[in-house]
Amino acid sequence: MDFSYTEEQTLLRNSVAGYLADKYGFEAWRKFTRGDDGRDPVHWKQFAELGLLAAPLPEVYGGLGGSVIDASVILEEFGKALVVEPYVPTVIVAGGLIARAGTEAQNQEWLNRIATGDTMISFAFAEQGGRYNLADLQTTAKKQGTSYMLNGQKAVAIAAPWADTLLVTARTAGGRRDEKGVGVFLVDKNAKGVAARDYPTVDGARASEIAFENVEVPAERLIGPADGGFALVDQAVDEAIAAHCAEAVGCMKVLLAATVEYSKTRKQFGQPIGKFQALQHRMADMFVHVEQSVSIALMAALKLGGPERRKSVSAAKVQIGKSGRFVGQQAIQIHGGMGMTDELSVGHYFKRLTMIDALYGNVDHHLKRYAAS
Amino acid sequence: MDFSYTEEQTLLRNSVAGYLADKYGFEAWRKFTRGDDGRDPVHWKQFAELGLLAAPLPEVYGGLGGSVIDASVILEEFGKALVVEPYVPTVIVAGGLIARAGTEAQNQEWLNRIATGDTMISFAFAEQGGRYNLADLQTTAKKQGTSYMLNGQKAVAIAAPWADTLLVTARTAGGRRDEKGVGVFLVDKNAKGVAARDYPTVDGARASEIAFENVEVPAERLIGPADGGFALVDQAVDEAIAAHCAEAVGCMKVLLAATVEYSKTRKQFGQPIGKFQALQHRMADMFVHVEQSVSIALMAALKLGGPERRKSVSAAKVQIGKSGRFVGQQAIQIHGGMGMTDELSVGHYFKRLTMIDALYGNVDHHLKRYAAS
Amino acid sequence: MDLSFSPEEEDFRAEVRACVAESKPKLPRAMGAPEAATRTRDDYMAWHRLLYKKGWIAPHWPKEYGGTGWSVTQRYIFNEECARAEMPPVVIFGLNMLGPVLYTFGSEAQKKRFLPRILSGEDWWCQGYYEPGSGSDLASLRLRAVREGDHYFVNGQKTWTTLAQYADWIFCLVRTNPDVKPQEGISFLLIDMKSPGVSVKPIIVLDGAREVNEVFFDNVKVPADQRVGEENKGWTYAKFLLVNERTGIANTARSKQAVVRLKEIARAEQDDGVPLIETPDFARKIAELEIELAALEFTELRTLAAEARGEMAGPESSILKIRGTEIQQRITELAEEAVGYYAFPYERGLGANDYVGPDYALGAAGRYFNMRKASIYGGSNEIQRNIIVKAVLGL
Amino acid sequence: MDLSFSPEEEDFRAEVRACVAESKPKLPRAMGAPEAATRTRDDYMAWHRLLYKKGWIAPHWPKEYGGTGWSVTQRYIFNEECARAEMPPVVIFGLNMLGPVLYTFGSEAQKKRFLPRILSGEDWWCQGYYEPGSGSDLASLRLRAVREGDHYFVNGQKTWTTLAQYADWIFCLVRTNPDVKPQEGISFLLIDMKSPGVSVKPIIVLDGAREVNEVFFDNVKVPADQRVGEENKGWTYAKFLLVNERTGIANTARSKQAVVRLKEIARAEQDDGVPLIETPDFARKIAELEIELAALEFTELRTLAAEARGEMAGPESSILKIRGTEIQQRITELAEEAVGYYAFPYERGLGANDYVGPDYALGAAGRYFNMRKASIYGGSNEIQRNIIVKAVLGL
Repeated sequence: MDFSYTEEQTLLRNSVAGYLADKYGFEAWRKFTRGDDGRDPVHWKQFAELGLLAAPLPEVYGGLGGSVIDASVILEEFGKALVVEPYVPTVIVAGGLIARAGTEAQNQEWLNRIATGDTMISFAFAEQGGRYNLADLQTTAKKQGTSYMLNGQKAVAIAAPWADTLLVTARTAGGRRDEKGVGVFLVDKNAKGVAARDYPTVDGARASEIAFENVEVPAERLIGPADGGFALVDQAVDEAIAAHCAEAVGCMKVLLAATVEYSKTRKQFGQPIGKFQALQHRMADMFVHVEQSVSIALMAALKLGGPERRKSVSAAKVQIGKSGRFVGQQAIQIHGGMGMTDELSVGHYFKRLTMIDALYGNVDHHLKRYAAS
Repeated sequence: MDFSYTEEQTLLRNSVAGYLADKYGFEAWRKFTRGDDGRDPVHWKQFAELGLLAAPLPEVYGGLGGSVIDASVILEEFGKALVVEPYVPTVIVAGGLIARAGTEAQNQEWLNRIATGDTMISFAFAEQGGRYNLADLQTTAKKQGTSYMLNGQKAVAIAAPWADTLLVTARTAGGRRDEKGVGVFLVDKNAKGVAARDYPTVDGARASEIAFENVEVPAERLIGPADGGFALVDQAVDEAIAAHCAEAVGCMKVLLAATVEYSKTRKQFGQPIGKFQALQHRMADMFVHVEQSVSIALMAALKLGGPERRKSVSAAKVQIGKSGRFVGQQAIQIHGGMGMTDELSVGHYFKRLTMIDALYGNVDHHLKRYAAS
Repeated sequence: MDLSFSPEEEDFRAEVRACVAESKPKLPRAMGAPEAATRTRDDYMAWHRLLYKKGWIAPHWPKEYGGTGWSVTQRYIFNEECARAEMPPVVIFGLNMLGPVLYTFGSEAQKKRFLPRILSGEDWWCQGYYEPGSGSDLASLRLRAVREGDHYFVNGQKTWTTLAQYADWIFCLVRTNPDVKPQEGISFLLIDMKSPGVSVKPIIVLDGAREVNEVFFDNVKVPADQRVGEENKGWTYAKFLLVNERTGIANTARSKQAVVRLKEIARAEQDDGVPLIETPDFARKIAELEIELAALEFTELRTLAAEARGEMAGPESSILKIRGTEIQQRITELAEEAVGYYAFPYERGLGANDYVGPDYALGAAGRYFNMRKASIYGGSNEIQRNIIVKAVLGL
Repeated sequence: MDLSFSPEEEDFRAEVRACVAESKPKLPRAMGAPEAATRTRDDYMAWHRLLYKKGWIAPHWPKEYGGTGWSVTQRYIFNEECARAEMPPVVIFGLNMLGPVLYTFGSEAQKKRFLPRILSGEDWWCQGYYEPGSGSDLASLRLRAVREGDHYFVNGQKTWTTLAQYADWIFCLVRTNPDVKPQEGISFLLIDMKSPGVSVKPIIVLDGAREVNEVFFDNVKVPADQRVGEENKGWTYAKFLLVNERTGIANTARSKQAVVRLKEIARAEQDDGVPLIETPDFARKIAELEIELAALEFTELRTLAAEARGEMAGPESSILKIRGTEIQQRITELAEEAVGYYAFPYERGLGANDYVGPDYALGAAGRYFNMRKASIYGGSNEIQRNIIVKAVLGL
């Protein structure tokens, strides 16, 4: 057993943190998330240059062959800076899925493109009415010759307005909620029949509702077996959850530090509010939540490759969902009116934590999955 | 709408409280609950003399025709004094059930005996494996001529060691959990074939495991229809729950007052612990719990006769179960080591509240029943 | 004790229900909760004007000042019916906050001048209590008012001023004596928002709404006869107003209706093909919420009954604030949770009346974010606990 | 980072498991949790003696004093295996509390005299820290020790002394100087319980157990060479002991096994014919508990890893106390809940080894009541929060 970060991981953390502190400050974030595009394209390129997009990908395809812990290190820092770029959909979900199930040609093409920042991929898996069941699909992909014909709608495809490519789950066979009969496709965002309705999200990113009407997808854009995509998606989503747990830890650490700091300067009744024991103990409880979240995020990452993957990922999602709500709500409460304003970063971390809870299944969903696995 | 106690109710409260303060103090309680008998027989007689046993019973049969609020008033005071006598099983459950469903002869005989304190009745309804389902009965009652033959076991019949009579639920027809086929019988505790194993309970009372082996019960001891007893029991238990909710309110009020008082005198770090804001706010939360419990106990009592009986009784049992745990646990925590001792009353109220939660269905049971009604 | 309504009270309920049903179509547009964040001044005032015409605008004012003279039970029924029909809330700053202060402590001239215009809705009032340095510690306020002849000259700032953008007038706590104990140097001034030197700057809150504002005073000249009561005695009137505010704050009637809405969402939303409301976890959460709310409703009724017996609202009413706001927050939190991925869209980015996903999801996340304020404003829930600690528990 | 165990570590686990399996039948009787409340001195010592013979009695002591020299991972494995087999806990007062103080601060003579007898179990130690007036505020202690020549004369009282009825010796914090700041006048004395003037009075706790005691000192004569370290510097040694105590207190291995037991109850108990463990509400509660416990286990592992890197246990370890005890309390609470009506019987009223109802229900309520102590003793959870507030958050 070993719980130490390698020297490389410490360097990686410092490099990401340094870049973000320098170029991705809150005021800059406020500005570009409100701009027309909702982001500053320079960052994605810089992430590529810093090797972040390549970090967890296999070396033979342009990656750096890093571990899941490397991804956690990156994501925790991304959480601290409220990074809106689709690192998880592109690198963790699509990258991981392609590396695991792609053909040699697919790996060559796509992993290199991901590693160099040459593509941005949105993961279009959710559907209205499907809630958190990854197999609850009404979008269909019908084999026609050497292509698949895609029809249906996808909900809340995060980062789709920025993406050139969509990673789409669709039903190739079976009934609405069957796990068998799920296929995974890389779809050109500009393909004929793809219609997107773009909008901002409450946590500062962008997303789209996407309609597919007789979209022709070449068979070489199918990743993995035509009707055996569910297990692939299930695993990729677990890896995404572990990554978002690290991100949430980053958010929580910022909130705790900001709240403690604020409580030292904000005065009421002639003394800093950090001197009031009721608030002190609440901040101690925030600290306990943060530390427990750090621990369980670590557990989920370390067990990703083992037989307890589903159980430990669900455990982490539950703990982080609860802790994120507690830490977020208390951070606002202790900040008082200031915590309610759009101007301070506190509320934005709170909103991001709320959205992380909603992403890939909330506390209740993962409690059930935990109990069942 | 009217939320005032009548003058009679105020007099009743004063009379009960006065008697208990005088004769039923904690030191006396400690002594007689540890004695061989576990109680002091004088109190039951005095309850009769004070008219408490007659209070909610119909006037024509020796009762005082009081309302459910009268019963709440009595039980709240009983809760404050940790009264162990089986008022609820005898007066509320058996008295209420007989008054509602008994024949003229049964009413004449039993209600008069209850009102005068001439009988003490234990309600033997629970069975091992049946948990909180009142219809989950393996005890059987088979009609044989003019009698019923009773066979089976009853679990945790509270106050049975003191009782002369048992109110027993048994299956007269149907399958194990059928609501139809439940009969209710008054069984002589000394009847042939009744075997009791007596023991103390953690909250200072006494109870028995009871076995019935071919016990012959005359048909005139059947209350209500032979296979239609479930609705009777269901209603009587709801009335018992409303009464125990009032009792729990009494327990909680004592705990809050004792904790506040203790926190004013107990010093740590040079000041009374009641000056520490973390404890202050916890006591404020205890106060909120107590007041919410008062409110919902009142609601349950006032709605007992109406169409929302089951829903509001379950609501009260849930709220009181949760609040009882919170108030009890915090009372001990704030008392520190002293709260853990058998010598102080605090722990005994905590234990009584815990047992009230277990009685007639705990929080989870009543949450489900609430959602289903 | 008795829970039933008299035939007269049932008649009254029918009358209110009819009035509400008749009025609702006359309102400019649907005024349900989802649209709250984008209401205009006219949206707010439409229902106010109808109530005013009917003579029902001030249920809690004494009859002599234009109140209805209703019993506590009638007011309870009125609130219930308005909430059930999701009528817009009536703006409380003039009616519930300032009004009682004026008819209790104001001069005859002030009563004559201001009360009728509060009732009619001609004057929109806002509340000038909080300042950047004084939140829960209200008495530390610093907005300075210096008397010169028949006028005060006011300099400084207020903040968290709700809907100041629509206001004609502001009632302000100002510091008239900085050299005494904080509570002893405060006065209560009425200031015309159109006075030279008054400026308003929006504060955008978490859901993107402009609900609160900063209000700046740059040498604003205020006639001395716009001071309520005595100079330096403003703290008394301020506290009177705060206790009054607390009693209405449980909001149980509104919360009951919000739970109805929440259950509609939970019936529509599917989890593995099962309505969310039928899944054990969500069913349990709704049941727990309803039970807390039922207890709170009876706590409120007990308070009202005490009021009907002529007892003043005491510090116990802090419970209503604490549990009332916790319940409101919980309702919005569960709605946010219920809509799943449709918590993500930020509707303001889509333009007015436009949204994606199922219509019931509209605004669910925003309301959850926005409602975090409830445990902060009106005396934070920590302050309410302090009140219980001191005034009830005697610690 | 790596979660896997090396082959050597796996071998070690096998060795521990074999030892445990071999030892268990030699213990005087079943020592599972239900019987804990009625354990005799011999019950406790039987396992101690076997471990002593094996050389495993002091995993955390340095080798030179008789410790095992195990790595942090080995200690983790050892704890896991003992907990899984429900071996009785080893009494910690001598081994975990006094031992490290003695080998860190004691004189050579003290080390020679006392350490071997702690290891062998010949001396049973108890802890003389708390007094009626000083619970969480430990430094306010008043047990007076006055030096006369080569002796101290000790007068006063200790309380909450766990298992003092079995003790041969007590280590005491005593006041040797009442005229300075409380922390500066404390000394650390070792007192023979057979000394004239020492008397022990039981305190019965909520579940009826005699677990703690009052210890009275009436002019007890104590040789000065039984003082550890310097006079009036006892607070330093006391704090060292407390921090040491805190790291073991998470008890995750024991709690994991207790959850296994809880699940057995929940599988046996039927709710409408369905095993309780399969009902959504109880399943959820167990899942939530297991998840909290998993997080705590990793928090503990992180702490151990820091220790292995040579870092001292810091104030963060207060988390282990807070969550560890909350989890222990929750386990007992759920067991109490699970057994339904069989929480009522008070087994002590039935005589030894006798009970009613299903055997898994035995002691469930008592353990819930008893475990309320866990958030009070060893520095209450409020004190642990104060430690975090000051030492970690810097407030």
